[in-house]
Amino acid sequence: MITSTHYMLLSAALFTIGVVGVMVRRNIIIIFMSIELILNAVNINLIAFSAQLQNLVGQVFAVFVIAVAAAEAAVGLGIILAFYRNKETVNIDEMNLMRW
Amino acid sequence: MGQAIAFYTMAAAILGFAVLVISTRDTVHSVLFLVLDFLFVAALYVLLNAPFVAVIQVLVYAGGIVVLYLFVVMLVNLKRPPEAHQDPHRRTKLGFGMAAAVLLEVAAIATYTSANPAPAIAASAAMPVTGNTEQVGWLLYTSYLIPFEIASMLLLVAMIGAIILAKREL
Amino acid sequence: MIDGFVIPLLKIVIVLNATLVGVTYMVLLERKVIAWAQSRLGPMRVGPYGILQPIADAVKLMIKEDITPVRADKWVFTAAPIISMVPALIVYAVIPFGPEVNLFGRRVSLYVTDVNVGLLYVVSVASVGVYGIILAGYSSNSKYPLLAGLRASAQLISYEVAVTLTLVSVILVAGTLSMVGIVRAQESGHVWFAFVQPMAFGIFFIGGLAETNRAPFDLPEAEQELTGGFHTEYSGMRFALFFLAEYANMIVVSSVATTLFLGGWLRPFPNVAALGFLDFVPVWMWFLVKSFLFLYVFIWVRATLPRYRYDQLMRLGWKVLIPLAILNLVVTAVIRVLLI
Amino acid sequence: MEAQTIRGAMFDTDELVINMGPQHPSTHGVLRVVLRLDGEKVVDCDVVIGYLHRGIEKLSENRNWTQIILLTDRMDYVAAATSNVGYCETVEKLMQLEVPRRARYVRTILCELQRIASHCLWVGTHAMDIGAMTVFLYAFRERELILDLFEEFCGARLTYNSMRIGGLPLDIPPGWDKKVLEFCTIMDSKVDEYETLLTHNRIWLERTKGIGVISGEEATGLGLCGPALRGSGVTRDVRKDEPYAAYDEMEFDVPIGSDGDTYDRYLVRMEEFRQSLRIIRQAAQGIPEGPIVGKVPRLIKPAAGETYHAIESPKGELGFFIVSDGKSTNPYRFRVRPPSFCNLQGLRRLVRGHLVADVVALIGSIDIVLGEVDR
Repeated sequence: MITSTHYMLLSAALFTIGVVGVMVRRNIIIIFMSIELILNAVNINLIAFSAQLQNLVGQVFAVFVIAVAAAEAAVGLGIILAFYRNKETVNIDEMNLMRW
Repeated sequence: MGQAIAFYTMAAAILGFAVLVISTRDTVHSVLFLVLDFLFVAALYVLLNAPFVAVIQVLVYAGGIVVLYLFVVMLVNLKRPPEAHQDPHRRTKLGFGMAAAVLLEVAAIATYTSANPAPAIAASAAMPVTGNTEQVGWLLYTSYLIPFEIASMLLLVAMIGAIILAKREL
Repeated sequence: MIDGFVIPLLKIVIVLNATLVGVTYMVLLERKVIAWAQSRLGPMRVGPYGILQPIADAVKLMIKEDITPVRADKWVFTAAPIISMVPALIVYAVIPFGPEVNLFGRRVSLYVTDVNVGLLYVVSVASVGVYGIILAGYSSNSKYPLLAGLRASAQLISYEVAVTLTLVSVILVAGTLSMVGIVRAQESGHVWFAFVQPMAFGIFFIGGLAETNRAPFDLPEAEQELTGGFHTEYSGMRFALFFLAEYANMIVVSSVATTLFLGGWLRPFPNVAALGFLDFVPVWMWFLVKSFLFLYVFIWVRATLPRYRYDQLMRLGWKVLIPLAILNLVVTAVIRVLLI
Repeated sequence: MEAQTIRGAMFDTDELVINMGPQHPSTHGVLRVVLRLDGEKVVDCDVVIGYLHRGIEKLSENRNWTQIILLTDRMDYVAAATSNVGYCETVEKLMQLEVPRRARYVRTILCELQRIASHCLWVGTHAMDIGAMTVFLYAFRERELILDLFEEFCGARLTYNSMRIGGLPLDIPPGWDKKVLEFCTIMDSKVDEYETLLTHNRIWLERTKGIGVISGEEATGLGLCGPALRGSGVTRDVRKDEPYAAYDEMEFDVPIGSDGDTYDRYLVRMEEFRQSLRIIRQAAQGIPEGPIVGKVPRLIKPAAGETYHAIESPKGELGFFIVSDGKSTNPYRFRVRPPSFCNLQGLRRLVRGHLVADVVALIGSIDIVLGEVDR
């Protein structure tokens, strides 16, 4: 029998993978993708609870999360591209200047 | 039974692809695994009676956001071969330490809930309100109108910001 | 057991096979129609009037050497044609070829499934199709495919916006996202939506041409500029998959247009009783005939018009079609609110 | 060509260098254009030629005067008879030979038929490059009729070897002039057909108007000739300015453009179709009786001297410069001024600042034949 606990465990595991990705990798694009994984973990949680509580608010919030993720990706990738054009690197450890 | 099989398959796929996303060396492959991961998450939403969110997941995430990622990766990979982006991992200990902490917490939840099992998620037939597009839309435009408008403002700002960042001269 | 498992499976098999056969014959149709437009005969050698040509083509493509460039990204290079083929095929799951009919003493619906987010499903699956083109362009490790891949993705994403906006205005009129529901709405409204939403119909048609990379918007594969575009480096069966995907997409676009704007399986003038004799034609025939008309126009356009330039195409999409689609949407919404 | 970095206001981007050709579907043979792109915009280009070089000029210095006619066939192979006429007239000028009037009339007809055939090929490929595929087959259908006429006249369909020094190799077959007139009637409506498909087509206008604009002075300075020059509004046509064959007896107009863009060059050539038909009608109706070869010595051996003579080939001014030492039976020096080569010089100037898609439109608009460029 699949309960909401299963979904929570799945969500937690996905979240963990995302966190590991953020901490371990140096490529900023991979870090961004890890953040997307984290957001997805949150969404799984929201939808699972929505299903369990018979309440659609969870789904509404999942839609908001997706909208925020879209905004984040647009601006974030714009910054990465701008940075890359000037510094020729995507290594996050080399991104240590506030301006150039 | 069928639901359990579906859940475990999808969960395995989601986690497996997620691991591949953060561990693959070639960034383009990473992006591809991310798409697959999102598609399986969408399938999971269908399982949870949320077809609207599932379709939005595919449309916005797989069809929109990840295409953006792919664009950026392609532009970045063009100048230098992918090998040039490989470098030693950083903060490995910290990362895995945090992961261990989260897993510990998860284990605590698991032991707690195994003692007090949560009610099973009802099958679709038992749900009075399914993940119905109309109902989600109704909620969005009534109770959550202000958050909805804020979200649209956020998207507008993001759009303008992205254009300013990417355009050569204004 | 039979209703729950065997019949859906049977339907899937039939739809997939019919699609693939339809796609191969679509190629023949295109060659024939263009040949007639150009005062030629087209394929005539294989079978009477060349009707076995698709089989010969398929055999040729299958036994051809499958080349992978040395510096190509092998996995992605192999996956790209599959990625572009699969979305084109799975869209057929929600396309209604007809209503429920009695077949061998059983109620059978002439569609694989009817989900209540049908139209959104079509849009979202179509949006995944762009990956095939981008990845093909990227993984070939060659400049022409790369340029074409970038062009193609920009083109598809831009025109998707316009097309989706027109779909929203149709949804407003129909009041449902289900494909079957949209046809039913046209039946109860006694009018095809092409007459209710003529502007949406026009924009959908132009956007459909652009989304399927057809002339005059065939820039991603413009032979004269980019030497074949994103599939320059492909050969054999992998090239054939791209080819099939393009034609399958054409059939998808015409099927969706038929469903949304031309009343799907309904006969012409469904409310005029005097034309009742037309009901002798089976419902799915009407669907096929309407889709065929669409496809014919697609081919006709290709034989007639020159190609747009990249910047002109983008200008048309962003500065003409999208504002028009938004205008159409707003007007539709206002009228709908006022009327109800 | 090296890629350079473009300095922008906020970001720098790298240029992309791509090779167009020598194996590219729309470089009309073996032209290679190295493009330096900023995004899709052409920053600069290098035209690389020589892939079809056969040394016709040097080869001619080791052939006797009659054998060279055969080599001129291989230069502009879509208008071989024009090259034949150009060469023969140059030698005639060198030898001061009188060509009978009948031969001159037939030469005029052949030259103009070749102009139509060449323009048919041009309108077909030009439209094909811009994506209108049907015009190509329509134009080739009519070109076929011209090839049939040539086949009847000299037995060949592509490399005619259709001239002799001092006149024609054979008289025209009986009834040939009637067939030419019939062809003119057919062609009249066909030119209108091409124009229906293209001239007022909005996509065609968008693709050709304002593309590759070049002023009259600049075009003259670059040495452009033929329709490419007349499109910029310069009235220069060898047929009018220095009449040869029977053009001095013909009545025709020289169409010129006003803006000097691709569309004007297109309009000029379309009008040339009509003017050519007009000339062919006059010539075919008025072919005089008489001999077809003038008084040509058995052994062709011009006296020592040099001469330059130009004719208006479909592509522009086709000139031959020949030096004879008066002793041997072959030219001492043989040099061709090929219109395609001179027009190709303008390509670099034309494509700068335009997009990749315009490059193919511009290559089509200057109408080159690589056989003539490389010789």
